[in-house]
Amino acid sequence: MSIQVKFFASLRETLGISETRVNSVATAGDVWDIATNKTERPVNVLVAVNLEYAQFDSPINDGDEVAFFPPVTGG
Amino acid sequence: MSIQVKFFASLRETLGISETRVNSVATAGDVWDIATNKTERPVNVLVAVNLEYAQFDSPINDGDEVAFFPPVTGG
Amino acid sequence: MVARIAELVFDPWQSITAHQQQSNLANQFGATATFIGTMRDFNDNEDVSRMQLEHYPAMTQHYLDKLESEAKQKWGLLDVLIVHRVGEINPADPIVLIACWSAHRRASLDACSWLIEELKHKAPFWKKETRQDGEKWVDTNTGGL
Amino acid sequence: MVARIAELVFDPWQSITAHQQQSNLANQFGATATFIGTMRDFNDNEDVSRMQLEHYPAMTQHYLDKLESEAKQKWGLLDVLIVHRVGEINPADPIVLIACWSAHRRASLDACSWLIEELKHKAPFWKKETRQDGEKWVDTNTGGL
Repeated sequence: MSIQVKFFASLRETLGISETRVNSVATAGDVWDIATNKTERPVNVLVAVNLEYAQFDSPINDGDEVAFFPPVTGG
Repeated sequence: MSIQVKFFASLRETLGISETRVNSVATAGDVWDIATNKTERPVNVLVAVNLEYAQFDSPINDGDEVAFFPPVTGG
Repeated sequence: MVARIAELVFDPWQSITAHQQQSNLANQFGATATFIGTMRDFNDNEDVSRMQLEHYPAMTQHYLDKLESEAKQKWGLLDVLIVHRVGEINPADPIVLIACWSAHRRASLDACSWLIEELKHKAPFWKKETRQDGEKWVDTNTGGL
Repeated sequence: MVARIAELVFDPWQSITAHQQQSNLANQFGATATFIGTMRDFNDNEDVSRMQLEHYPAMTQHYLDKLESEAKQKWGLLDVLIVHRVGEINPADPIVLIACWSAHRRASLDACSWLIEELKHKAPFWKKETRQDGEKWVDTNTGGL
């Protein structure tokens, strides 16, 4: 098992990554660091773990889906 | 000229009057007294003069239209 | 801006569609809020089989027009539509339709909410329900429910 | 209770009509409140000729379902419908539809207002506008406007 990572919207375009996988890590912040090769995190980036909003220090388990995206602008 | 008087809904039914006319009077309360032959006024009766809510002591002029009705229940 | 008394049953969604097509406001409005009041077949735990809706025609039209103008000005609405039934009404029939169009969402939502409260408290309509034990005038509108 | 992502343009009034016909709630609901968000051809005083709406499909569906359940429980709604567009959107196209059915008016009105705010702040959708000077991601939703 590994961790599924997704990026959306302007973040997906800026980083040039839509989806990737990383191996076991401790937190959502670690996922960001590995998946983006330690790109500095824009201040307004949001993170979701398994489809729920989470924090960058939220613990991550194998098999989790972690997504990073800018503030939402739907509706 | 005289004053046009209208009654609506339960008040129209109770009094048995839909429309009538009265001659010159001073106030909306006077219109009630003459048009209803001094029937006691139910506490919740509303009055409108020329299509606007008014008071029982509102002055009445010749040619006015005065209406009496119970609390409204539309919508 | 239209305020209309309907003597016969109307379809609220068709009325809105038709009004919107005539209004020439496409591309301008970003928000539409609507409220539809519909007749239920019970009230105060009693079955209601039918309803008569009486009104004071000249004052009704005057008040609906006035409420529309006030709402339009207060919230900067682009358009407003009000339709209100009178006459004999059956369960599931729409009684009142309010629709507000605005540039942004809060204006249409707040105006729509304000309009239905004002209409319920000021427009001269009266409901008489037909229940099992006979006909009964509705005493008063529920406060803000 | 339905929350649906629409890949293609939809008619909000037809969607509501169709949903209401299937729902078997006639005679029970006394109130329907709806909100429709529509694309305008300008934003921040700039002409906008087109919009791309991206989303995070699994999370979007999860959030819309969750918001519907919360609203239904909190206000005792009889039914809720949410439709949200994704993909390429043109001026005058509907973006979002929220409809709430309840016994009495305040429940549907308050739930509808709450749902559009929650959706705007939580559901993972992102707008990219095509303007004269190119494409631009919308930074942030207007706070409660």
